Amino acid sequence: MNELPLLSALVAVPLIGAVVVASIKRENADAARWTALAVSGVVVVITALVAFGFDYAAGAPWLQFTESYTWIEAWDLQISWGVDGIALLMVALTAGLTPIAMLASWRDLDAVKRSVPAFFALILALEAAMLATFLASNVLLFYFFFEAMLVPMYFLIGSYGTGPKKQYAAVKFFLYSLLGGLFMLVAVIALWVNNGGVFDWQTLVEAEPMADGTLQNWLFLGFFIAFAIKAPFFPFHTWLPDAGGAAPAAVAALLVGVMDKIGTFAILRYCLPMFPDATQTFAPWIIGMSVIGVLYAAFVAIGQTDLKRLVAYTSIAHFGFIGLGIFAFTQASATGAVLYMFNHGLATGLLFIVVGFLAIRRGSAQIADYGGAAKTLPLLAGVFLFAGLASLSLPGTAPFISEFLVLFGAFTGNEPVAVLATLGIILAAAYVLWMYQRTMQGDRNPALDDVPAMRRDLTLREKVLVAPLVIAILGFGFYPQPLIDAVEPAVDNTLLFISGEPEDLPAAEGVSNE
Amino acid sequence: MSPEYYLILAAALFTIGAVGVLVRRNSIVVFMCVELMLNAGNLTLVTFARTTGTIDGQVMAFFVMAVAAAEVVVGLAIIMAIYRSRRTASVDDANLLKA
Amino acid sequence: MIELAQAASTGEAVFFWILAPIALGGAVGLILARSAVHAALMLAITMMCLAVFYIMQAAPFLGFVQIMVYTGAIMMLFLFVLMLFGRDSKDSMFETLRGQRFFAICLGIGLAALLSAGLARAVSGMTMAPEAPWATGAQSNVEAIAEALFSTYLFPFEVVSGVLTVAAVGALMFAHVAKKGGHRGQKEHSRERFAPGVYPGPRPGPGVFATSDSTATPALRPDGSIEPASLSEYVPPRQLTAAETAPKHTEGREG
Amino acid sequence: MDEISYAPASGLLALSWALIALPALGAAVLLLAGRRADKWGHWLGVATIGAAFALAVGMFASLAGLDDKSAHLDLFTIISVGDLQIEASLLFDPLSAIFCMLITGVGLLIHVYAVGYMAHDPGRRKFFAYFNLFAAAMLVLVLGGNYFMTFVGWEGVGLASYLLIAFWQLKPAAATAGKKAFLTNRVADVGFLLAMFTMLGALGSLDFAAVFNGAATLSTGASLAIGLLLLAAACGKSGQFPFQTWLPDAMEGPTPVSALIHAATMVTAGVYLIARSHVIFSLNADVQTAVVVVGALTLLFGAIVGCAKDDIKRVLAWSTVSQIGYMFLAVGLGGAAFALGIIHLLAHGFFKAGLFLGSGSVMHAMNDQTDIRRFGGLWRVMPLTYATFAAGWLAIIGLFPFSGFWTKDPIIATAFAREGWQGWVVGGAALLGAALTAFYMTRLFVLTFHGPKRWTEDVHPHESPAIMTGPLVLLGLGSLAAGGLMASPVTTWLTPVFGEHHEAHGHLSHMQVTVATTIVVVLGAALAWLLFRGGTDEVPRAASWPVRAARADLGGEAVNRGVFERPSRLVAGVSVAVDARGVDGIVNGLSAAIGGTSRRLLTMQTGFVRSYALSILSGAVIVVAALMVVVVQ
Amino acid sequence: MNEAQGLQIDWAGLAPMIIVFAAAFGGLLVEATVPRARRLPVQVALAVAALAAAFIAVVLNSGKNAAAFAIEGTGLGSVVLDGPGLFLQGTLAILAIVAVLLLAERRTTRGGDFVAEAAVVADSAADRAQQREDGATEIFPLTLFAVGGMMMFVTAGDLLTMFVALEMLSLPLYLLCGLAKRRRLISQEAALKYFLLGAFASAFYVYGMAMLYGFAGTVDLAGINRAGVSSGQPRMFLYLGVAMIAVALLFKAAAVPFHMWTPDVYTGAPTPVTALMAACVKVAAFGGLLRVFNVGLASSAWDWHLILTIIAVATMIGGAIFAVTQRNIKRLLAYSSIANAGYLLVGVIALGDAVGQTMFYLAAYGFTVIAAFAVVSLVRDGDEEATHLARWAGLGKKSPATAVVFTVLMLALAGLPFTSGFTAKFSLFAAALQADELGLVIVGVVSSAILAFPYLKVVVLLWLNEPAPDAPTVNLPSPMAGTVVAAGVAATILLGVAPGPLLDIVDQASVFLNT
Repeated sequence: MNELPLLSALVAVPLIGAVVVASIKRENADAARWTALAVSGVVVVITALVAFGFDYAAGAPWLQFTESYTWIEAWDLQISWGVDGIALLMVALTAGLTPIAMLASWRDLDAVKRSVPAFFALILALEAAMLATFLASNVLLFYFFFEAMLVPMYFLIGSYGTGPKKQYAAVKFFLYSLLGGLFMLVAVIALWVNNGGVFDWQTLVEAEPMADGTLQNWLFLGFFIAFAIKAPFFPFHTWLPDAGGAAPAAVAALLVGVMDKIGTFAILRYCLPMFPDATQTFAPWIIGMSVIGVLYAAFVAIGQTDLKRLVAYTSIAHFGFIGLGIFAFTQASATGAVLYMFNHGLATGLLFIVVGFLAIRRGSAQIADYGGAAKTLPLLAGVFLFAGLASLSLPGTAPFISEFLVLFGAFTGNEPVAVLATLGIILAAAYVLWMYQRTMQGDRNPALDDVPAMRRDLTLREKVLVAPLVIAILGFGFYPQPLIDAVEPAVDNTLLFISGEPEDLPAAEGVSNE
Repeated sequence: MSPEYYLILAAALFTIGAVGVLVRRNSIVVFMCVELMLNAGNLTLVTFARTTGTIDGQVMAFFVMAVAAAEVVVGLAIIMAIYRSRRTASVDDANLLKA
Repeated sequence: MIELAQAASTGEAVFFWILAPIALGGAVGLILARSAVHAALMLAITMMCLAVFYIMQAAPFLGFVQIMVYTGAIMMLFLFVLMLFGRDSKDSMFETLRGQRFFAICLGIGLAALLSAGLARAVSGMTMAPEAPWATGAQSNVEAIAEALFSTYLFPFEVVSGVLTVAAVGALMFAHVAKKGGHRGQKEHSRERFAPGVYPGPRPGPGVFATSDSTATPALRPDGSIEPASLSEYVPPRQLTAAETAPKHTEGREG
Repeated sequence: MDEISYAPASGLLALSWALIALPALGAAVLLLAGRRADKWGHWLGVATIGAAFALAVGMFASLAGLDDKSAHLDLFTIISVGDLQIEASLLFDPLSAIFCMLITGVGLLIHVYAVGYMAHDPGRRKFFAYFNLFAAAMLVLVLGGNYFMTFVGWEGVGLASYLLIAFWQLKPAAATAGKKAFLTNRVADVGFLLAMFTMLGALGSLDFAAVFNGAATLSTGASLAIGLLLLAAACGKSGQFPFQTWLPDAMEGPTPVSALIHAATMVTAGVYLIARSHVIFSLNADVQTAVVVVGALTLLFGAIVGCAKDDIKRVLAWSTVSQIGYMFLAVGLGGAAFALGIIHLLAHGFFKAGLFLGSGSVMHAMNDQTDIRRFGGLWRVMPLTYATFAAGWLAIIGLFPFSGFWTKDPIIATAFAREGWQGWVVGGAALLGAALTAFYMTRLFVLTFHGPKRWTEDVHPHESPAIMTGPLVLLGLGSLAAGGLMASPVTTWLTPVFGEHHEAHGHLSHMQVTVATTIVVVLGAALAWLLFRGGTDEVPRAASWPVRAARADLGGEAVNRGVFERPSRLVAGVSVAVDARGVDGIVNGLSAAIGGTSRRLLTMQTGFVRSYALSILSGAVIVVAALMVVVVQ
Repeated sequence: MNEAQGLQIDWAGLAPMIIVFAAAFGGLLVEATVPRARRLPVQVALAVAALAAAFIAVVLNSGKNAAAFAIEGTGLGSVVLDGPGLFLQGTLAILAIVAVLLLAERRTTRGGDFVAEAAVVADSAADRAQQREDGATEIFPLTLFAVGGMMMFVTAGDLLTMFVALEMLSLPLYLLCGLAKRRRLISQEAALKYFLLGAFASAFYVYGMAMLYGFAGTVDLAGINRAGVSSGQPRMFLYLGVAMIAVALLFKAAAVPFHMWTPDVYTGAPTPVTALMAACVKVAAFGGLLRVFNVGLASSAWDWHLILTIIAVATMIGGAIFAVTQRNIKRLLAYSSIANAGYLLVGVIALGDAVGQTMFYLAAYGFTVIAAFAVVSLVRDGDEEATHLARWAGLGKKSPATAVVFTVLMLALAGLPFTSGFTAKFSLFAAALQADELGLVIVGVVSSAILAFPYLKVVVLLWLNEPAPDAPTVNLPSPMAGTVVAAGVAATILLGVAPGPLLDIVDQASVFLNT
C-alpha cells in the first residue's frame, strides 16, 4: 500500500491553502487568485495519485488508502480516512470542479467590491470540508465536516451572492441544513451509546445488525432526514432554489454539483450498511418520494422565471432519480445512481457555470431579461445548449448512461414506478428546451443591445474552464466503463447488506498509520 | 402543644409574605415582605429543631438572621441610591428594562 | 415531669392561640397598610410574636436575638430609611398591573392550600424526637448553639463575616459621597446658585400634580402643560393619557 | 425459426466504424474550427459525406460477396454492470446497407445542393456541421448492432433535427418548431426506453441477435408491450398518428433539411425500426394490427390535410406523413410486405428529396415565399426545376411506369390481401389514399408551375445555379427510374434479413388492384387539374367543414394544445404555487410561527419586578403541586 | 476545644477559599491605604494573584476526596472537596481571572465601565462630572468575595453552608450590578430587580432548607440522602423542601419560569459584571444544583424527575424562542444563557451519568460567553456600548478581526463542530442518552436549531449588511479586554479541536463524595 498519507494531504492541502489565501492582503487580489488555483491544482494532482493507486479489482478491500490517527481518546474518536470507489468518484468530482469554479468566478468579484482573497479562501475551505466528508471513515468525523462546511458556504452565498434575497437564502440554507444535521447528531449519539462507544465506520458496519428494529428505524430516520435535506429530496428541497438562486453561479455549481451529493453519498455509505432493515422498511416511501420529486420538481422548473432557480429545480428532479436508483436496490440502479451523482455534478455544474457567464454579462438571471441572445453569443449559446442537453440526459452525454441504468434498475424492481419516473425525461426536455428558447432563441430582446457585455462571446478563460467539463461529459457519455469499474465493487458491497449477506464482504485492509 | 400549629402558622406567614411581594409597590415594603418570609422560615427551623431534637435548626435560624441583616443593608443601600436618583420608591417605576 | 410538661404545654397553647392571631394580623397588616411606616410597625409586631414563639420552643437565645437584632436593629433600619424618604409617602392601593392582584391572590390561596394540605398530611405522621438536653434544661441553650456554631458550622460562621463586610462596603459605596475640593461657604453656594444660566428657584419636584411620583412622569404646570425643567435627560417621559392629564383630586384627600 | 447469428466483420466491412466517424469528424472539425472554417467548411462537409458514400458503396459490394450477408463489429464495452452488458457494436447487413447507401447517397446530393442553397447564409459552416452530425447519428442508428446503439443514434438524429429545424433560431416559429419536434420525439422515445427495459428485463440483452433469438420465449404480454412501445417510438420519429403534428412544423428549417431529414431519411427511421424488429412484430398479431391501423390512419390523415394546405413545403410535409403511412402499412402487414415497405422507403427517399429540393429551388427563385397561391406559371422561368419536379410528381402519384407505381401498388395489393373485413378496410384506405395523393400533388404541381402568374410584385424568378440543379436532375432521374429498377433486386437483397415469403393472395388480384389504382389516381389528378388549372383565390374562401378541418390539421394541433400543452402549463403553474405557498410555506410558516410566539411571549417580559415575582411564585406553586401529585400517587 | 470535639480542618483543602477571601479583605485594606491613583494596578494584581494562587491550591488539592471541614468519624462536613467540587473551583478561579481582567479594562472608555461614586445622584451635575473619572476600585474586593462565595457554593456539604455561600456570592453581585457609569438608572434598576428577586428566592431557599431539615433532622446533604431512604419523618417534608430549594437554585440558574430577571439584569449591569454572572454564576449555580441533586436528593430522584424535566423543556424551548426576536445583543445573550441553562439541566436530570459532561459544558460555555461579552464591551458608540443589534450592522467591514472573533463565538454557541460548543453539547447529550433521556435530547436539539437563528442573525448583521455611516467603533487595542477575548476564543477553539485532556479530567472528577 502507498506509504504516503495521501488522504490526509487531500484534506490538509486545501485547508492550509485556505489559511494562506485568507492571509493575503485584499489589494493583492491576483496573488490570491493564483495561489488558490495552484492549491486546487495540487489537490487535483493528489487526487490523480489516489486514482492511479486505487485497486479497482472486485475483491479489493472496500476502503483503501486508510489512515487513522487518535484524536479524542475519551470518545474513542479517530481521525480516520479511507476511500472506496464511490468516494473516489466524488473526490475526483470535487477536485475537478473546484478549480473550474474558481476560474469561473475569476473576475466576477471586481464588480461587487468584496474581498477576493476571502472568497477564494472560503472556496478552498469548502473544498477541504467536502473532501473530508467523502474521505472520513468515522461517523463522527463525517458529522464534523458535514456541519463545518455550512460555514464557508453560508458566507459564499450570503456575502458574495446576488439578488435581494441572498441573506434570506443563506440563513435558510444554514438553518435548514443545521436542523437536519442536528437530527443526525442525535442519531449519531444514540448509535454511539447503543454500540459500545464506537464511531469507526468499519467496525460499525461489520458489527451484527441491530436487533432492535424500532431503534434502527429511528436511527435511520435521524440520518436520512439529514441527508435528505442535504441532497435535497422532495419535500425538503425548498432551501435549494433560494440558495442556488442567490449564490454566485460558480458557487452554485459547487453547491449543487458537489455539496448536495454528500447527502446521497452518505445515504449509501451510512444508511444502507448500518441500518439495512430500516432501509428496507422505508424504501417504498422513499421511492415514492423520489418519483414525486422527479415529476413535481420538473413541473416547478418549467414554471420558473429565474435561470438559477430553474437549474436548482432541475437538480431536485435529478436527485429524485438518484434516490430512486439507490432505493431500488438493484445493482444497475445503484451503480447508475452513483454515476448519476458524478455526471450530474459535471452537467449541472456546467449549466450553472454557463448561467453564471450569462448572469454576469447581463447582470440578471431573469429569463425575461433575455431573448434571442444567441445572436451575439453563438458560442456561449452553444455551450449553454450542450449543458442543457446533458442535463436532460441526451444519449452521448454522460448523464444518459446513469439515467439509463437507474431507470432500468428501477424497472426490474418496480415497473410502474420506473414508468412514472421515465416520464420525467419528457419534462426534462421541456424545461431545458423552453429555457433555451426563451433566453437564446426567438425575437431578440432589445434591451440586450444596451448591454455591451452581451456582445462579448466566450473569452479564452471561459473556454479553458468549460472545455474539461465538455470533454468529460462527452467522454463518459460514450465510454463510461472506467467509472462503472470504479464504483461497482463498492456498490456491490453496499448492496450485500440489503440482501442480507454481509459476510461476503472483502476483508478490511489491516494497514493503518496508527 | 403539638408543633404542627407552628408549622401551619409559618406556612401562612410565608404565603402572606409571598403575596405581599407581589402586590406591594413600595420597594421597602416589598423587601419587608421578604423579611416576613424569612421569618416564617426561621419559625419553621426552630420548630423542627424541637421536633428533631437537634440544635442545628436554631443555629440555622441564627445564621439566617445574621445574613438577613447583611441583606437588608445591601438592599436598603440600593433602594436609597435609586430613590435619590428617581425620587421614588415604587418598584413599578423601575421598568426601563423590558422586552 | 409529665405533668410539668403538660402544664408547660397548656401554657404554650394558651400563648400560641393568643399570639398566633396577632402575628397573622401583623402579617396581613403588613401587606394591607397603605403607609409604609404602618407596614413596618405591623411587621415589628409579628416579629415580636415570633420571638415569643422561639422562647416558647426552647430557643430563648434566638428569641432575644430576634427582638434585639431583628426587631430592634433591622426594623429600625427600615424605619430610618422610610423616614429618609418622607414619612408621608403612601402607597397607592390602585393596582396598575393588569391581573397582578388577581393572580397574586390566586397563587397565595393556591400556595397556602398546598402547604397546609401538605403539612396537615405530614404532621400526622411526624415523629417527635426525645427532648434534647438543651430543651430540657440539661444544657444551656446558648452553650448548645455555641457548640454547633464553633464546630460543624465554623466555616460558614466565619464566612458570614465576609457577608457583613460586603454589606458594609455596599452601604458605603451607595450612600457615601466624598467631598471634593475645599470648604464651600454660603457665599460660594449663593454665587453658584445665581450664576447666569442657572434657574435660581426650586425645581419642580417630579410628579407634582401627577398620578405618579416617578422621574418618568413630567411635572405639570398649573395650566396643564409640561414643565420642561422636570424632564429628565435620561429617562424617557411616560406618555400621559387624557385621563391622567385631566385635573383630579389628590390621593388621600378625598372625602 | 432459424437461429439468427451475425458473422464478425472483416476486411473493408471492419471499417464500418469509419462510416460513422467520417461525418462525425467533419462535424467536430466544423464546430471547433470556428470562423476560420467559414470559407471551406461546406466543402469539408461534402467531402466527408462523399467519402462515406464511397465507403458505403465499397462495403455494399463486399457484403454482396459474402455468404451470410452480415458483418458484426464489436468496438468496446459501453456498460458492464453485473449481468448487464452493453457493447458498442455495429451491424452491417443488407438492411443497414440499403440505409447507409440511401443516407450517404441522397445525403451527398443534398449536401451539394445545400452548398448553393445556403451560399448566402452566414451560418453555412454551422449548417454543414449539423448536417454532418445528422449523417453520423443516422448512420449510428442504422448501423447499431443493438437497440442501445440504435437508441443513441435515434436520439442523435433527434438532436440534429432539432438543431436544423431551429437553424434560424431567432425566428420564433423556427425555435418553437424545433422544440416541438424534440419534445414530441421525446414523448415517443419513452416508448423506446421502456421497450429496451422490457427486453433487458425479459431477455437480459439488447443485442439484435440475442433479442430476436429469444423473442420466441417472450410471454404474450411482453411481446405485446415491446411491440407497442417500439411502435410508439417509431410513430414519434416518423411523424405517424398521433405524433404527426411536429413534422409539418419542421418545415421551418432550411429546405435541404426538409429534404434530407424530414423526407428522405430520418423520418423513415420508424420504418427501419419496425423492419429491423420484424421478428418481434411478427410474433404478435395484435401488434401488427396496431401498426397497420396506424399506417392506414396516417396515410389518409396526411393526404387529407395535404389537400388543404397552401404552403408548398407543408403540402410536401403532409405528403411525407402520408407516404410514411404507406410504409408503416407495409411493415405492419408483415411477411413479404416488409421488403415492400423498404422499397417504397427508398423510392420515396428519391422522389421526396427531389420534390423538396425542387420546392427549395422555387423558393430560392421566389424570395423564399412558400405560398402556392402566389406562384403559377413558373414552368417557363425555371425549366429544369419544373422538369425534375414533374418527375417527382409522377413518381409520387404512382403512374405507370414511374417509381411510385412499382412500390405503392404492391402495398395496396398486399393490404387487400389481409384476411377478412380488415383487408377491405385497409385496402380501401390505401386506395383512397392513392387518389388523394394524386389530387393534392397535382394541385400543388399545377398551382406552382402552371396557370396564371400570381406573383407578388417584388419577385423576379430565375432558374437556380448549377450546383443546385445538378442534384435536382440526378434525383429527378432517380425518382422516375428507381422504383422500377430496384423493386425486384432489393427484395432479393433483403431476403437474408426478412426471410423468404410468398405473396399472399387476397380479395383482389394484383392486376385488379393495379387497374383500380390507376383509375383512382387518374381521376384524382384530373379533378385537381380541372379545379386549379386557372389558379386559385389568393385569400382562402369560406369552405365546408371537411376543408376547414383539413386546414386545421384535422384537430391534431388542437389536441396537442388541449391535452398536453395547456394541462402541462397548468400543472407547472400549480406546482410553482404549491411549492411557494405549500412546501416552502410550511418552512417559512414555521419560522414565522416561532417569531410570532417569541413576540407574544415576550410581552410577559413587562419590566415590572412584581410580574417577575409573580412568575417565580407561579413556578414555585407548580413545582410544589407537581411534587405533591407524585406523593398522592 | 476543637480538637477535643474531633473537629478536623484540612487547611490545605480550604486554602483556595481562604486565599480568595483573604485577598478580598486585603483589597479593602488597599482601598483604605493606597492612594487612589495607584489602587487599580494593586487591586488587579492582588485579585489575579489571589485567584491564580487559589487555582494552584485547587490543583494541589486535586485527587482529594474528603470533607475539608468535618467532624471526625462522621465523614460529614460543611465543605466537601471531591472531584466535582475541585474541578468547579478550579474552573471558577480561571474564569474569574478572565473576568477580573475585563473588570479592569479602562481603555475602551475613559476610566472604565464603573462609576466612581455610586452614591452620587444619577443624572446630576456631579454625576456628569464623574463620568470622566476613573471607576471605583472596590469592585475587585467585591468580585473576590463573590468568587469566594461561588467556590464555597460548589463545595458546600450542607444546606446551611450553601445558604451562606449563596448570600456571599449574591450580595456583591447585587452591588456590582448597580455600579455602571453610563446609563446608571438602568444599572440601578437592574440591581434593584436582581436584589429583590434574589432575596425573594432566598426566602424560598430558607423555607425549603427548613423543610428538608425537618425531614432529615440534618441539613447535611449526605444525611438528607440517607434520610431519603430511611427516615421516620413524612416524605411530604422532603417534597416541600425539594420544591422550595429547587425554586431558589433554579432562580440562580435562570431556568424558566424563574428566569425573568436574567435579561433585564444582564442588560442593565455593567458588561464586565454581566460576563462574570453569565460565566461564573452559571458555574456556581449548576455546581450547586449538581451537588444538591446528586448527593442530597439522589435517593428521591424518581420524585423530582418529572417536574425537573418539565422545567428543563420549558427552559430549553423558552430560552430559544425568546431569543429569536431580540434586538439587543446583551438581551440576546441573556436569553441564550437561559436556553443553555436548559441544556445544563438535562445534565442535572441525567444525574451520575452526566456530571462530568455537565461540568465540561459549564467550562466551555463560560469561556465562550465571557469572550462574547468582552466583545460586546468593545463595540461602542462614543462612550456608550452599542448594544442595539442594528448598530452592529456591517461590523465585518469596519473591524474584521472583531467580527471574525464574534462570529466564531456565535458559531460556538450555535454548537458547530470544531468549537467547544459542539464538544460540550455532544458529550452532554451523549451522557443524557446514556441515562435514557431521549426525549430531553430531542427537545435540546430542536431548541439548538431554533437558537441558531438569532446567532445567525448576528452573523448576518456583522458580515452581510452594509455599515451605517455612523457605525460604532471598536476600541482596540485594549490590552485587558483583548486578553479576555483572546483567552475566551482560544479556549473555545481549543476545547473544540482538542477536548481530550479536559474530557479526561472531568471524567476522573465526576464522582461526588458521599453519594
